[in-house]
Amino acid sequence: MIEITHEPIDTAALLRAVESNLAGAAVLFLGTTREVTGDRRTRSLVYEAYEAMARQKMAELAEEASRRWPLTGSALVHRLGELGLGEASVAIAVSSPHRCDAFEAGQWLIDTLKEVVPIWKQENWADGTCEWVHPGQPPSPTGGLAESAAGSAPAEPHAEGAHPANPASNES
Amino acid sequence: MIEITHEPIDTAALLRAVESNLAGAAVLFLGTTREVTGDRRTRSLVYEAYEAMARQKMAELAEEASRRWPLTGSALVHRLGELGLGEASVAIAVSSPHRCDAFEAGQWLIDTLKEVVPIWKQENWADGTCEWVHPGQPPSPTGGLAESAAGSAPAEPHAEGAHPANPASNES
Amino acid sequence: MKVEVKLFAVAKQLAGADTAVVELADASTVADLRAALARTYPPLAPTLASVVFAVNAAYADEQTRLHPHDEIACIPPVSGG
Amino acid sequence: MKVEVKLFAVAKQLAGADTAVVELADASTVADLRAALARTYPPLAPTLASVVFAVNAAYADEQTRLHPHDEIACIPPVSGG
Repeated sequence: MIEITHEPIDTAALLRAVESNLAGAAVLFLGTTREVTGDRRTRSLVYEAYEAMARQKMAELAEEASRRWPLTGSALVHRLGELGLGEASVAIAVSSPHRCDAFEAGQWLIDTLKEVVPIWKQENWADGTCEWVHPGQPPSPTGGLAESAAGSAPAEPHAEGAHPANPASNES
Repeated sequence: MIEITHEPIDTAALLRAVESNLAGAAVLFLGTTREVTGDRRTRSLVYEAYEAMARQKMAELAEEASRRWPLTGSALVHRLGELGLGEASVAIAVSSPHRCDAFEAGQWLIDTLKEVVPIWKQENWADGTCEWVHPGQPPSPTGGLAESAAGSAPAEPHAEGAHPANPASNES
Repeated sequence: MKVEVKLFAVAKQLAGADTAVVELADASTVADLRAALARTYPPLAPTLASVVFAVNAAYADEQTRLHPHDEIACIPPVSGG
Repeated sequence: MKVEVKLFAVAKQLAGADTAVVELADASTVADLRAALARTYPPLAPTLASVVFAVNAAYADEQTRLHPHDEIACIPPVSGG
Protein backbone atom coordinates (compact mmCIF):
# COMPACT_ATOMS: atom_id res chain seq x y z
CA MET A 1 0.00 0.00 0.00
CA ILE A 2 1.62 3.20 -1.26
CA GLU A 3 -0.61 6.23 -1.27
CA ILE A 4 -0.63 9.99 -1.53
CA THR A 5 -3.92 11.44 -0.40
CA HIS A 6 -5.64 14.73 0.38
CA GLU A 7 -7.94 13.03 2.92
CA PRO A 8 -7.27 12.22 6.60
CA ILE A 9 -5.11 9.10 6.83
CA ASP A 10 -7.00 5.88 7.61
CA THR A 11 -4.60 4.24 10.07
CA ALA A 12 -6.75 1.10 10.36
CA ALA A 13 -6.32 0.55 6.62
CA LEU A 14 -2.52 0.63 7.01
CA LEU A 15 -2.64 -1.92 9.81
CA ARG A 16 -4.92 -4.17 7.74
CA ALA A 17 -2.53 -3.83 4.80
CA VAL A 18 0.40 -5.27 6.79
CA GLU A 19 -1.55 -8.09 8.52
CA SER A 20 -0.04 -11.50 7.94
CA ASN A 21 -0.18 -14.91 9.62
CA LEU A 22 3.61 -14.87 9.39
CA ALA A 23 3.87 -11.63 11.40
CA GLY A 24 4.53 -11.56 15.13
CA ALA A 25 4.82 -7.77 15.26
CA ALA A 26 3.52 -4.65 13.57
CA VAL A 27 4.78 -1.10 14.04
CA LEU A 28 2.81 1.95 12.94
CA PHE A 29 4.46 5.38 12.84
CA LEU A 30 2.48 8.61 12.59
CA GLY A 31 4.00 12.02 11.98
CA THR A 32 1.65 14.62 13.44
CA THR A 33 1.33 18.40 13.39
CA ARG A 34 2.90 19.75 16.55
CA GLU A 35 1.73 23.08 17.92
CA VAL A 36 4.91 24.20 19.67
CA THR A 37 8.40 24.51 18.15
CA GLY A 38 10.80 26.35 20.43
CA ASP A 39 8.87 29.48 21.39
CA ARG A 40 6.77 29.59 18.24
CA ARG A 41 3.27 28.24 17.69
CA THR A 42 2.00 26.57 14.55
CA ARG A 43 -1.53 27.13 13.27
CA SER A 44 -1.41 24.60 10.43
CA LEU A 45 0.89 22.90 7.95
CA VAL A 46 0.44 22.74 4.19
CA TYR A 47 2.06 19.86 2.30
CA GLU A 48 2.84 19.86 -1.41
CA ALA A 49 4.41 17.07 -3.48
CA TYR A 50 5.83 16.22 -6.85
CA GLU A 51 3.23 13.50 -6.74
CA ALA A 52 4.30 11.01 -9.42
CA MET A 53 7.89 11.01 -8.23
CA ALA A 54 6.92 10.94 -4.57
CA ARG A 55 4.77 7.86 -5.10
CA GLN A 56 7.59 6.18 -7.01
CA LYS A 57 10.17 7.00 -4.32
CA MET A 58 7.85 5.71 -1.60
CA ALA A 59 7.46 2.43 -3.51
CA GLU A 60 11.25 2.20 -3.88
CA LEU A 61 11.67 2.72 -0.13
CA ALA A 62 9.18 -0.07 0.62
CA GLU A 63 11.09 -2.41 -1.71
CA GLU A 64 14.44 -1.47 -0.21
CA ALA A 65 13.11 -2.01 3.33
CA SER A 66 11.91 -5.49 2.32
CA ARG A 67 15.41 -6.26 1.03
CA ARG A 68 17.04 -5.08 4.27
CA TRP A 69 14.64 -6.65 6.76
CA PRO A 70 12.47 -9.79 6.69
CA LEU A 71 9.18 -7.93 6.45
CA THR A 72 5.77 -9.50 6.01
CA GLY A 73 4.16 -6.24 4.96
CA SER A 74 4.73 -2.51 4.51
CA ALA A 75 2.47 0.47 3.88
CA LEU A 76 3.34 4.15 3.34
CA VAL A 77 0.81 6.97 3.10
CA HIS A 78 1.51 10.71 2.91
CA ARG A 79 -1.17 13.33 3.11
CA LEU A 80 -1.10 16.62 1.18
CA GLY A 81 -2.94 19.90 1.64
CA GLU A 82 -3.63 21.80 4.85
CA LEU A 83 -3.42 19.92 8.17
CA GLY A 84 -4.63 21.17 11.54
CA LEU A 85 -2.89 20.56 14.85
CA GLY A 86 -2.61 16.92 15.83
CA GLU A 87 -3.43 15.59 12.37
CA ALA A 88 -1.17 12.98 10.80
CA SER A 89 0.77 13.99 7.69
CA VAL A 90 2.49 10.65 7.21
CA ALA A 91 1.81 7.08 8.30
CA ILE A 92 4.12 4.10 7.90
CA ALA A 93 3.23 0.54 8.93
CA VAL A 94 5.46 -2.53 8.75
CA SER A 95 5.07 -6.07 10.01
CA SER A 96 7.64 -8.80 10.54
CA PRO A 97 8.01 -12.15 12.29
CA HIS A 98 10.02 -10.53 15.12
CA ARG A 99 9.65 -7.07 16.56
CA CYS A 100 13.22 -5.79 16.25
CA ASP A 101 12.93 -5.83 12.47
CA ALA A 102 9.62 -3.98 12.48
CA PHE A 103 11.01 -1.23 14.73
CA GLU A 104 14.22 -0.87 12.70
CA ALA A 105 12.46 -0.90 9.33
CA GLY A 106 9.82 1.58 10.50
CA GLN A 107 12.44 4.00 11.75
CA TRP A 108 14.54 3.64 8.60
CA LEU A 109 11.49 4.23 6.40
CA ILE A 110 10.48 7.50 8.07
CA ASP A 111 14.10 8.72 8.28
CA THR A 112 14.68 7.97 4.60
CA LEU A 113 11.30 9.27 3.46
CA LYS A 114 12.24 12.60 5.02
CA GLU A 115 15.49 12.64 3.06
CA VAL A 116 14.48 11.58 -0.43
CA VAL A 117 10.74 11.84 -1.11
CA PRO A 118 9.88 15.10 -2.94
CA ILE A 119 7.34 16.52 -0.53
CA TRP A 120 7.51 19.93 1.13
CA LYS A 121 5.79 21.50 4.09
CA GLN A 122 4.86 25.09 4.68
CA GLU A 123 4.55 26.32 8.26
CA ASN A 124 1.60 28.58 8.89
CA TRP A 125 2.66 30.19 12.15
CA ALA A 126 0.09 31.42 14.65
CA ASP A 127 1.49 34.96 14.24
CA GLY A 128 0.17 35.01 10.67
CA THR A 129 3.47 34.49 8.84
CA CYS A 130 4.13 31.44 6.74
CA GLU A 131 7.20 29.89 5.19
CA TRP A 132 8.33 26.86 3.25
CA VAL A 133 10.50 24.54 5.29
CA HIS A 134 13.76 23.58 3.58
CA PRO A 135 16.25 21.71 5.76
CA GLY A 136 19.79 22.98 5.35
CA GLN A 137 18.62 26.52 4.73
CA PRO A 138 18.57 28.97 7.62
CA PRO A 139 15.06 29.34 9.00
CA SER A 140 13.54 32.73 8.60
CA PRO A 141 12.38 34.45 11.77
CA THR A 142 9.96 36.61 9.83
CA GLY A 143 8.50 34.37 7.17
CA GLY A 144 9.91 32.83 4.04
CA LEU A 145 9.61 34.89 0.94
CA ALA A 146 11.43 38.14 1.67
CA GLU A 147 14.23 36.42 3.57
CA SER A 148 14.87 33.79 0.95
CA ALA A 149 14.82 36.29 -1.87
CA ALA A 150 17.33 38.41 0.02
CA GLY A 151 19.90 35.78 -0.82
CA SER A 152 22.97 34.47 0.95
CA ALA A 153 21.48 30.98 1.10
CA PRO A 154 24.31 28.56 1.80
CA ALA A 155 25.25 26.11 -0.92
CA GLU A 156 24.39 23.21 1.32
CA PRO A 157 22.95 20.13 -0.33
CA HIS A 158 19.86 18.38 0.95
CA ALA A 159 19.97 17.84 4.66
CA GLU A 160 20.88 14.29 5.61
CA GLY A 161 17.80 13.78 7.71
CA ALA A 162 19.60 14.19 11.00
CA HIS A 163 17.37 14.42 14.05
CA PRO A 164 17.52 18.10 14.95
CA ALA A 165 17.87 18.78 18.66
CA ASN A 166 16.20 22.15 18.26
CA PRO A 167 14.42 22.13 14.95
CA ALA A 168 13.29 25.46 13.64
CA SER A 169 10.14 23.97 12.16
CA ASN A 170 7.53 21.27 12.65
CA GLU A 171 9.86 18.31 12.46
CA SER A 172 9.12 15.03 14.20
CA MET B 1 -4.68 4.26 29.23
CA ILE B 2 -3.74 0.98 30.91
CA GLU B 3 -6.02 -1.91 30.14
CA ILE B 4 -6.34 -5.68 30.36
CA THR B 5 -9.17 -6.95 28.22
CA HIS B 6 -10.75 -10.13 26.90
CA GLU B 7 -12.00 -8.32 23.77
CA PRO B 8 -10.15 -7.58 20.51
CA ILE B 9 -7.86 -4.59 21.02
CA ASP B 10 -9.20 -1.27 19.71
CA THR B 11 -6.04 0.21 18.15
CA ALA B 12 -7.81 3.45 17.21
CA ALA B 13 -8.57 4.00 20.91
CA LEU B 14 -4.86 3.70 21.76
CA LEU B 15 -3.93 6.24 19.09
CA ARG B 16 -6.61 8.64 20.34
CA ALA B 17 -5.31 8.18 23.89
CA VAL B 18 -1.83 9.45 22.94
CA GLU B 19 -2.95 12.35 20.71
CA SER B 20 -1.51 15.68 21.77
CA ASN B 21 -0.90 19.07 20.19
CA LEU B 22 2.61 18.80 21.60
CA ALA B 23 3.31 15.54 19.75
CA GLY B 24 5.13 15.38 16.44
CA ALA B 25 5.22 11.59 16.37
CA ALA B 26 3.25 8.57 17.53
CA VAL B 27 4.39 4.95 17.45
CA LEU B 28 2.00 2.02 17.84
CA PHE B 29 3.35 -1.47 18.43
CA LEU B 30 1.20 -4.59 18.01
CA GLY B 31 2.24 -8.09 19.02
CA THR B 32 0.33 -10.55 16.87
CA THR B 33 -0.23 -14.31 16.77
CA ARG B 34 2.20 -15.79 14.27
CA GLU B 35 1.33 -19.05 12.55
CA VAL B 36 4.83 -20.38 11.89
CA THR B 37 7.65 -20.87 14.46
CA GLY B 38 10.53 -22.90 13.07
CA ASP B 39 8.83 -25.89 11.47
CA ARG B 40 5.81 -25.86 13.79
CA ARG B 41 2.41 -24.30 13.21
CA THR B 42 0.31 -22.51 15.80
CA ARG B 43 -3.48 -22.85 15.88
CA SER B 44 -4.11 -20.32 18.62
CA LEU B 45 -2.63 -18.73 21.74
CA VAL B 46 -4.26 -18.51 25.14
CA TYR B 47 -3.15 -15.72 27.49
CA GLU B 48 -3.61 -15.74 31.25
CA ALA B 49 -2.62 -13.02 33.75
CA TYR B 50 -2.30 -12.22 37.41
CA GLU B 51 -4.56 -9.36 36.50
CA ALA B 52 -4.27 -6.93 39.41
CA MET B 53 -0.48 -7.13 39.44
CA ALA B 54 -0.24 -7.05 35.63
CA ARG B 55 -2.25 -3.83 35.50
CA GLN B 56 -0.10 -2.31 38.24
CA LYS B 57 3.14 -3.30 36.50
CA MET B 58 1.90 -1.89 33.19
CA ALA B 59 1.10 1.41 34.92
CA GLU B 60 4.58 1.43 36.47
CA LEU B 61 6.14 0.86 33.04
CA ALA B 62 4.20 3.78 31.58
CA GLU B 63 5.39 6.03 34.42
CA GLU B 64 8.98 4.87 34.06
CA ALA B 65 8.89 5.48 30.28
CA SER B 66 7.63 9.02 30.90
CA ARG B 67 10.57 9.61 33.23
CA ARG B 68 13.09 8.28 30.69
CA TRP B 69 11.71 9.98 27.56
CA PRO B 70 9.83 13.26 26.98
CA LEU B 71 6.52 11.59 26.12
CA THR B 72 3.26 13.37 25.46
CA GLY B 73 1.20 10.20 25.91
CA SER B 74 1.37 6.45 26.47
CA ALA B 75 -1.14 3.60 26.32
CA LEU B 76 -0.70 -0.11 27.08
CA VAL B 77 -3.34 -2.78 26.46
CA HIS B 78 -2.95 -6.54 26.84
CA ARG B 79 -5.57 -9.02 25.76
CA LEU B 80 -6.32 -12.29 27.58
CA GLY B 81 -8.10 -15.47 26.53
CA GLU B 82 -7.83 -17.34 23.23
CA LEU B 83 -6.47 -15.52 20.18
CA GLY B 84 -6.60 -16.72 16.58
CA LEU B 85 -3.86 -16.24 14.01
CA GLY B 86 -3.06 -12.63 13.20
CA GLU B 87 -4.88 -11.23 16.24
CA ALA B 88 -3.09 -8.72 18.49
CA SER B 89 -2.31 -9.83 22.04
CA VAL B 90 -0.65 -6.59 23.07
CA ALA B 91 -0.72 -2.99 21.87
CA ILE B 92 1.51 -0.14 23.00
CA ALA B 93 1.21 3.45 21.79
CA VAL B 94 3.42 6.37 22.68
CA SER B 95 3.67 9.93 21.41
CA SER B 96 6.43 12.51 21.76
CA PRO B 97 7.54 15.81 20.25
CA HIS B 98 10.26 14.03 18.21
CA ARG B 99 10.15 10.59 16.68
CA CYS B 100 13.36 9.10 18.11
CA ASP B 101 11.88 9.22 21.60
CA ALA B 102 8.63 7.54 20.51
CA PHE B 103 10.51 4.71 18.80
CA GLU B 104 12.87 4.19 21.74
CA ALA B 105 10.14 4.34 24.38
CA GLY B 106 7.87 2.01 22.39
CA GLN B 107 10.61 -0.57 22.02
CA TRP B 108 11.62 -0.31 25.69
CA LEU B 109 7.99 -0.70 26.79
CA ILE B 110 7.37 -3.92 24.86
CA ASP B 111 10.80 -5.34 25.80
CA THR B 112 10.21 -4.60 29.48
CA LEU B 113 6.57 -5.70 29.47
CA LYS B 114 7.75 -9.09 28.24
CA GLU B 115 10.21 -9.30 31.14
CA VAL B 116 8.21 -8.14 34.13
CA VAL B 117 4.44 -8.19 33.59
CA PRO B 118 2.85 -11.37 35.02
CA ILE B 119 1.13 -12.67 31.89
CA TRP B 120 1.61 -16.10 30.33
CA LYS B 121 0.85 -17.59 26.97
CA GLN B 122 -0.06 -21.13 26.08
CA GLU B 123 0.73 -22.37 22.58
CA ASN B 124 -1.99 -24.44 21.00
CA TRP B 125 -0.04 -26.14 18.23
CA ALA B 126 -1.74 -27.24 15.03
CA ASP B 127 -0.76 -30.86 15.83
CA GLY B 128 -3.15 -30.82 18.80
CA THR B 129 -0.59 -30.45 21.59
CA CYS B 130 -0.47 -27.44 23.83
CA GLU B 131 2.05 -26.06 26.28
CA TRP B 132 2.66 -23.09 28.52
CA VAL B 133 5.51 -20.90 27.31
CA HIS B 134 8.09 -20.14 29.98
CA PRO B 135 11.26 -18.44 28.71
CA GLY B 136 14.40 -19.91 30.22
CA GLN B 137 12.89 -23.38 30.42
CA PRO B 138 13.64 -25.84 27.65
CA PRO B 139 10.75 -26.02 25.19
CA SER B 140 8.98 -29.32 24.99
CA PRO B 141 8.86 -30.94 21.57
CA THR B 142 5.80 -32.96 22.55
CA GLY B 143 3.64 -30.67 24.63
CA GLY B 144 4.03 -29.18 28.03
CA LEU B 145 2.64 -31.16 30.88
CA ALA B 146 4.37 -34.54 30.75
CA GLU B 147 7.72 -33.04 29.85
CA SER B 148 7.65 -30.39 32.54
CA ALA B 149 6.55 -32.86 35.20
CA ALA B 150 9.42 -35.14 34.20
CA GLY B 151 11.71 -32.62 35.83
CA SER B 152 15.29 -31.52 35.20
CA ALA B 153 14.18 -27.94 34.59
CA PRO B 154 17.24 -25.70 34.92
CA ALA B 155 17.36 -23.31 37.83
CA GLU B 156 17.45 -20.36 35.45
CA PRO B 157 15.74 -17.19 36.60
CA HIS B 158 13.33 -15.27 34.42
CA ALA B 159 14.65 -14.76 30.94
CA GLU B 160 16.03 -11.29 30.39
CA GLY B 161 13.81 -10.61 27.44
CA ALA B 162 16.54 -11.10 24.89
CA HIS B 163 15.39 -11.23 21.30
CA PRO B 164 15.61 -14.94 20.47
CA ALA B 165 17.06 -15.66 17.06
CA ASN B 166 15.19 -18.95 16.88
CA PRO B 167 12.45 -18.79 19.46
CA ALA B 168 10.76 -22.06 20.29
CA SER B 169 7.40 -20.39 20.70
CA ASN B 170 5.25 -17.55 19.42
CA GLU B 171 7.56 -14.73 20.39
CA SER B 172 7.62 -11.42 18.54
CA MET C 1 0.08 -19.63 59.95
CA LYS C 2 -1.77 -20.84 56.88
CA VAL C 3 -1.05 -19.00 53.61
CA GLU C 4 -2.73 -19.23 50.23
CA VAL C 5 -0.62 -18.98 47.10
CA LYS C 6 -2.10 -18.03 43.71
CA LEU C 7 -0.91 -20.33 40.94
CA PHE C 8 -0.65 -19.50 37.23
CA ALA C 9 0.23 -21.16 33.93
CA VAL C 10 2.36 -24.29 34.27
CA ALA C 11 2.27 -24.11 38.09
CA LYS C 12 -1.53 -24.14 38.07
CA GLN C 13 -1.47 -26.96 35.53
CA LEU C 14 0.97 -29.08 37.57
CA ALA C 15 -0.86 -28.52 40.86
CA GLY C 16 -4.26 -29.04 39.27
CA ALA C 17 -5.56 -26.02 41.19
CA ASP C 18 -5.37 -22.24 41.00
CA THR C 19 -4.48 -21.90 44.68
CA ALA C 20 -2.05 -23.77 46.91
CA VAL C 21 -2.46 -23.74 50.70
CA VAL C 22 0.53 -24.35 52.97
CA GLU C 23 1.14 -24.20 56.71
CA LEU C 24 4.12 -22.05 57.69
CA ALA C 25 5.70 -21.03 60.97
CA ASP C 26 5.12 -17.40 61.94
CA ALA C 27 7.67 -15.00 60.45
CA SER C 28 8.47 -17.40 57.64
CA THR C 29 10.17 -16.09 54.49
CA VAL C 30 9.66 -16.67 50.78
CA ALA C 31 12.48 -19.25 50.99
CA ASP C 32 10.49 -21.15 53.62
CA LEU C 33 7.39 -20.96 51.42
CA ARG C 34 9.30 -22.37 48.46
CA ALA C 35 10.43 -25.36 50.54
CA ALA C 36 6.96 -25.90 52.00
CA LEU C 37 5.33 -25.85 48.56
CA ALA C 38 7.75 -28.50 47.29
CA ARG C 39 6.88 -30.77 50.26
CA THR C 40 3.13 -30.17 50.15
CA TYR C 41 2.72 -30.23 46.35
CA PRO C 42 5.25 -32.72 44.95
CA PRO C 43 4.10 -32.17 41.32
CA LEU C 44 5.17 -28.51 41.69
CA ALA C 45 8.68 -29.38 42.80
CA PRO C 46 10.37 -29.48 39.37
CA THR C 47 9.10 -26.03 38.43
CA LEU C 48 9.75 -24.27 41.75
CA ALA C 49 13.42 -23.69 40.93
CA SER C 50 12.44 -21.33 38.15
CA VAL C 51 9.58 -19.39 39.74
CA VAL C 52 9.64 -16.18 41.73
CA PHE C 53 7.01 -15.00 44.20
CA ALA C 54 5.01 -11.83 44.48
CA VAL C 55 3.81 -10.53 47.82
CA ASN C 56 0.98 -8.02 47.69
CA ALA C 57 1.44 -7.67 43.94
CA ALA C 58 5.16 -6.78 44.13
CA TYR C 59 8.06 -9.08 43.31
CA ALA C 60 9.63 -10.43 46.51
CA ASP C 61 13.04 -11.94 47.21
CA GLU C 62 13.91 -15.01 49.27
CA GLN C 63 14.30 -13.02 52.49
CA THR C 64 10.92 -11.30 52.29
CA ARG C 65 8.88 -12.15 55.41
CA LEU C 66 5.30 -13.31 54.99
CA HIS C 67 2.33 -12.22 57.06
CA PRO C 68 -1.03 -13.93 57.49
CA HIS C 69 -3.04 -11.60 55.24
CA ASP C 70 -0.49 -11.10 52.48
CA GLU C 71 -1.60 -11.76 48.90
CA ILE C 72 0.97 -14.25 47.68
CA ALA C 73 1.44 -15.42 44.09
CA CYS C 74 3.76 -17.92 42.44
CA ILE C 75 5.11 -16.38 39.22
CA PRO C 76 6.61 -18.74 36.62
CA PRO C 77 8.80 -17.10 33.95
CA VAL C 78 6.46 -14.66 32.21
CA SER C 79 5.61 -14.89 28.51
CA GLY C 80 3.16 -12.08 27.81
CA GLY C 81 3.33 -9.78 24.84
CA MET D 1 15.70 23.18 -27.37
CA LYS D 2 13.03 24.53 -25.05
CA VAL D 3 12.56 22.71 -21.74
CA GLU D 4 9.91 23.06 -19.07
CA VAL D 5 10.91 22.73 -15.44
CA LYS D 6 8.37 21.92 -12.72
CA LEU D 7 8.76 24.19 -9.68
CA PHE D 8 7.76 23.38 -6.10
CA ALA D 9 7.63 25.00 -2.69
CA VAL D 10 9.94 28.02 -2.30
CA ALA D 11 11.07 27.80 -5.95
CA LYS D 12 7.45 28.05 -7.14
CA GLN D 13 6.89 30.89 -4.69
CA LEU D 14 9.98 32.83 -5.83
CA ALA D 15 9.25 32.35 -9.54
CA GLY D 16 5.56 33.07 -9.11
CA ALA D 17 4.78 30.12 -11.38
CA ASP D 18 4.68 26.33 -11.15
CA THR D 19 6.66 25.91 -14.36
CA ALA D 20 9.78 27.60 -15.70
CA VAL D 21 10.62 27.54 -19.41
CA VAL D 22 14.19 27.97 -20.61
CA GLU D 23 15.95 27.72 -23.95
CA LEU D 24 18.97 25.38 -23.96
CA ALA D 25 21.47 24.23 -26.57
CA ASP D 26 21.00 20.63 -27.71
CA ALA D 27 22.80 18.10 -25.49
CA SER D 28 22.77 20.47 -22.54
CA THR D 29 23.29 19.11 -19.04
CA VAL D 30 21.67 19.77 -15.70
CA ALA D 31 24.55 22.18 -14.96
CA ASP D 32 23.62 24.16 -18.09
CA LEU D 33 19.98 24.17 -16.98
CA ARG D 34 20.93 25.52 -13.57
CA ALA D 35 22.85 28.40 -15.15
CA ALA D 36 20.07 29.14 -17.65
CA LEU D 37 17.43 29.21 -14.90
CA ALA D 38 19.48 31.76 -12.91
CA ARG D 39 19.74 34.01 -15.98
CA THR D 40 16.11 33.64 -17.06
CA TYR D 41 14.52 33.78 -13.59
CA PRO D 42 16.63 36.12 -11.42
CA PRO D 43 14.33 35.67 -8.37
CA LEU D 44 15.23 31.97 -8.41
CA ALA D 45 18.98 32.63 -8.34
CA PRO D 46 19.47 32.65 -4.54
CA THR D 47 17.76 29.30 -4.09
CA LEU D 48 19.34 27.48 -7.02
CA ALA D 49 22.51 26.69 -5.08
CA SER D 50 20.56 24.41 -2.79
CA VAL D 51 18.25 22.63 -5.22
CA VAL D 52 18.75 19.41 -7.13
CA PHE D 53 16.98 18.35 -10.30
CA ALA D 54 14.98 15.28 -11.21
CA VAL D 55 14.81 14.04 -14.78
CA ASN D 56 11.95 11.69 -15.59
CA ALA D 57 11.18 11.35 -11.87
CA ALA D 58 14.70 10.25 -10.88
CA TYR D 59 17.32 12.40 -9.16
CA ALA D 60 19.91 13.60 -11.68
CA ASP D 61 23.45 14.90 -11.26
CA GLU D 62 25.12 17.88 -12.89
CA GLN D 63 26.39 15.82 -15.86
CA THR D 64 23.01 14.31 -16.75
CA ARG D 65 22.13 15.23 -20.34
CA LEU D 66 18.69 16.63 -21.08
CA HIS D 67 16.47 15.68 -24.00
CA PRO D 68 13.52 17.59 -25.47
CA HIS D 69 10.78 15.41 -24.02
CA ASP D 70 12.28 14.79 -20.55
CA GLU D 71 10.12 15.56 -17.53
CA ILE D 72 12.32 17.91 -15.52
CA ALA D 73 11.70 19.10 -11.96
CA CYS D 74 13.51 21.49 -9.65
CA ILE D 75 13.67 19.90 -6.16
CA PRO D 76 14.39 22.19 -3.19
CA PRO D 77 15.51 20.46 0.01
CA VAL D 78 12.60 18.20 0.90
CA SER D 79 10.63 18.52 4.14
CA GLY D 80 7.94 15.86 3.99
CA GLY D 81 7.00 13.57 6.86
